[in-house]
Amino acid sequence: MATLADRQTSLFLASALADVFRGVPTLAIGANSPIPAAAALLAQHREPSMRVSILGSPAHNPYTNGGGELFDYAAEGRLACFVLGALQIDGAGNLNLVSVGDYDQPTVRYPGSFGSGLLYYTVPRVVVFREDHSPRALVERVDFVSATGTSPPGVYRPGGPAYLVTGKAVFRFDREHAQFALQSVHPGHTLDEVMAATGFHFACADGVPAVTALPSEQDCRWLTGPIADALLGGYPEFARLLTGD
Amino acid sequence: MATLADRQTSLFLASALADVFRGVPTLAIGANSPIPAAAALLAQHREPSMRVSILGSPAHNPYTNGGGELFDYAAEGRLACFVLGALQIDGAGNLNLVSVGDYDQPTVRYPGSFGSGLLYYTVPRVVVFREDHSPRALVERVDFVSATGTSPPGVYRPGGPAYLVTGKAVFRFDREHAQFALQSVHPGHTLDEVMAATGFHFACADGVPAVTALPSEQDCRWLTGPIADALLGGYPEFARLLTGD
Amino acid sequence: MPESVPLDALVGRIRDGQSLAVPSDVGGVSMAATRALIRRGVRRLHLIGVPTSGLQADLLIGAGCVDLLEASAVSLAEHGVAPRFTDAIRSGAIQMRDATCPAVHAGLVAAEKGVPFMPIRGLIGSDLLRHRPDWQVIDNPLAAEPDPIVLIPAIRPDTVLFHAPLADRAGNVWVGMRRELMVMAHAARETLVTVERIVDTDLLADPQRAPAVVPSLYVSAVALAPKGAWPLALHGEYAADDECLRAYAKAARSAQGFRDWLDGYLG
Amino acid sequence: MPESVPLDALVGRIRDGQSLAVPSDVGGVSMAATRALIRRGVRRLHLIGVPTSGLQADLLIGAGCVDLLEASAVSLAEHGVAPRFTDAIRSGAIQMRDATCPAVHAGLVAAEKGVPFMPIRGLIGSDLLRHRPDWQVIDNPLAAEPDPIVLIPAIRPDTVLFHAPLADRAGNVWVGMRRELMVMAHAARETLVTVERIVDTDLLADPQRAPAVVPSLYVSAVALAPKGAWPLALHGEYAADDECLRAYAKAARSAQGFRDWLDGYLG
Repeated sequence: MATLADRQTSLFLASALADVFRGVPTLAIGANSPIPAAAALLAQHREPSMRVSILGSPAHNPYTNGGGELFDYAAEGRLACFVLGALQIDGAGNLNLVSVGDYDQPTVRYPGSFGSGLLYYTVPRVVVFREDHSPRALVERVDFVSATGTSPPGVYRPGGPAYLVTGKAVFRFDREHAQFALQSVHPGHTLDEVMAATGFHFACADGVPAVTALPSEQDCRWLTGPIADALLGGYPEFARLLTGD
Repeated sequence: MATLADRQTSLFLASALADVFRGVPTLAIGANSPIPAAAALLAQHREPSMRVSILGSPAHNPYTNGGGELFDYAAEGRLACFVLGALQIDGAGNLNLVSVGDYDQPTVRYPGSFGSGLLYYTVPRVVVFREDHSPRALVERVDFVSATGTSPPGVYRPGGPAYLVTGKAVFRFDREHAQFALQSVHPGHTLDEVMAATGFHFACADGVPAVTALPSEQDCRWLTGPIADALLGGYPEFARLLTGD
Repeated sequence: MPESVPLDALVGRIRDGQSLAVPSDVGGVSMAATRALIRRGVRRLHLIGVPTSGLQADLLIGAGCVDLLEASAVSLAEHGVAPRFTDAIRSGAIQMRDATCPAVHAGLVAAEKGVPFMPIRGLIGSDLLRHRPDWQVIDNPLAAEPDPIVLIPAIRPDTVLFHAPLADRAGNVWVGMRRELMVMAHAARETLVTVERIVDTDLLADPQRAPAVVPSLYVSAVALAPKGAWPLALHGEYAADDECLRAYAKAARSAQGFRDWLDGYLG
Repeated sequence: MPESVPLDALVGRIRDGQSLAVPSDVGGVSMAATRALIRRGVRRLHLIGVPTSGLQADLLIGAGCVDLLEASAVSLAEHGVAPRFTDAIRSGAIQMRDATCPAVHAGLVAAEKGVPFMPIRGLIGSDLLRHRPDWQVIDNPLAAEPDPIVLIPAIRPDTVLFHAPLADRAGNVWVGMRRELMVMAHAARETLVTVERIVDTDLLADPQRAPAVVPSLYVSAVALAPKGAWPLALHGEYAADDECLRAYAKAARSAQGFRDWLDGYLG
């Protein structure tokens, strides 16, 4: 059952994601991703020139060439930003969407890599989103590499991770050093807590870390009004959570 | 101005082409080819299960994936028969649709190779059609090879020339020996005349050559009736020639 | 020209051991034919999810019809993991070829175009690539500098099976926005389609509909199957039956629960 | 979001020396924009016929706008050879890259898919291949036996220009059966479109039309140009003006005849 806390968390995470979408001309959200979808529409409310597409939502799907078009669009360099989830993320930015343990006899099996094998390589600003911020999710080294965080010189690699947004913090990804750097800790959480919950080493500036911004009142009006309405088709339960119905 | 002779010639050549289309499950005709288009529809009247497509005739164009689909269809091995014209044809079955003389400073320039660079290699039964049977058209060696008659072992080559139909004769192409063999001489023409008008060496059985069959009365009824009607959209002048209007 | 045939005759064309390509759960899945296939007891399928699968794969796997699965993902979307798929992977009951969505599309496009492979960006350095010996890295022959790139071999399925809103009597099938179904039909040796409705008009003669029609040239057989995607959605026709899917996701957590649910579903 | 702009503003986006891809004479040629381009005196174009061209190429060549032409063929179809093209080839006034239709399509598909090349069957042993150093033969890396195959590099035109029946206010363009126009738009850096009509409804919201719509994502500018393909045909809208084409074919046999005809056509 949805609670007030769930609602606040959803509004907050949508705003945190929208913050890292800032300034991109084109943005796409995969299927089955309610919070990123809300965040994308919020980013578009903030910047009306942003072209947003949400897979699985006919009203926000501008593609007419079948299921392969998004990947063509990304491979051509036309897609500036995409959100990817993962079973495991490691400190080098590698993503695992497949399994834990031995690949042939896994202890945990996830659905699979979806489009990550191309999108993570070609979309300049990939935002990795995993609400569960725990050593189980954020690991030293992923058990299976669906897509690598960086590539050696000479490999065509215009894309890759730019941000990691979790339930506790926001990280930037430093491609040169192939590691995450803490950008902000969410309100109500501490740096110590983030360190304890993160299974990989990350860079961190000295002193008290920045606090992730809360959604503005305008953001909340958008999210609980027109954005919730827009999501009613694809995500009815989530839309009702946002409006508080 | 069209004459009775033009009409008889068109009916005859359509029938001669339809004869060499016999038995193919699928057949396509390129744009701007009135006699082959009539022949294709005649072949379909004779064998109603034949799938015929005529480029440029919406009513006989079953493709829905744009201008590239015919070539995909052929490359997949789905197209059994196609008709190609050429500026020059040589005794090894090479086609020239480009130019006479030096490529960079030609004395004659033709439109270009169209789809021959793929279709001649992938369509099992290509019928080369050139009404002008002269040493200018049927040459020892083409000046420019738009597509080769045969390929060396190891080259993917399911297709190639099967017949050459001219205003004087029908040749079969012998792939093993990479040469044409005379199949029949059209009524009113002689072997000597064909030999004199052919710039390349061809195989020829001993004795009097076979005579190309005339269209049947049924063929003529089809060609001057429903087929002429069907061609009215794409080839209005030619359709009127067939009906004798 | 394809015939309109009864559903059992349609699935009768799919033989044990064949490769069978199917769309994702939102892309027009023929659940009607899936039921008929399971009833018939098809075996040893090489199932290809284009580019993913869900309920359909889970049912076929749970019913023991699948030897080899090739897909970018298998899940029940908002209803969670696909339990029979997950169980079969962990027990080793099926062989898995993990892919990534654009690689599945690339393989089908290669088949559609009659070429042996398509290049694709990405994948370099991944375990996806390491586990796919059929995917090969070459140095881009057209680049001045070293430029490794992956080649995906053509995927030419023995059979493609999907569900669409409508067909005409000649076997032309309107797929609307699901253009990947057209690529699949172009790529396959046989294309089998179930439809909501069969119309008496010529779909290719309708200038509005024709651009989204799979021509009968590529269609081997059509069967009428109203509500044929149920409990999945058919875009523009009906939504998914979420209650049914939720019940499935819960029941199929155990092998026995799956069998009971399947018995009810097969009717 | 693309703007609807006046015709001169639309062609103003095409700069001297750019590559410009255009459809074949039956595929939706923007003759309105071609006239505006010639009036403006565009120079040094690298013109790409997809996969062929005709009147449009002949006019641009005759008017001195083209340096380099890439096409599978240039002709006036039933009206014979393209006289200014033929003359320019023989005099060496333009550089020619002879192609074959599927190679042009393959190059555009490679660009559409963001890959550096596409393989294609055929061509081996031809002079077409010999005169195209940009096309490269490799040994198919996925074959067990030697299997030479040609790679066609991606064709990514600076600009694609075509004429279509209709667009909406957001810049979505309906192309109907001319699917190659969609591939061209996907492949190009800029896509410029003239249309017969601009409608107030959302073409993407129309389930019948939407599958044949080039989304505004790919469209840089749209200009209204009724009868914009004249004297060529626009499929589903109007037939070719055969009398005008016949007159052109005759007049353009000489340079002076061409200039006189062009003066009249530019108006």
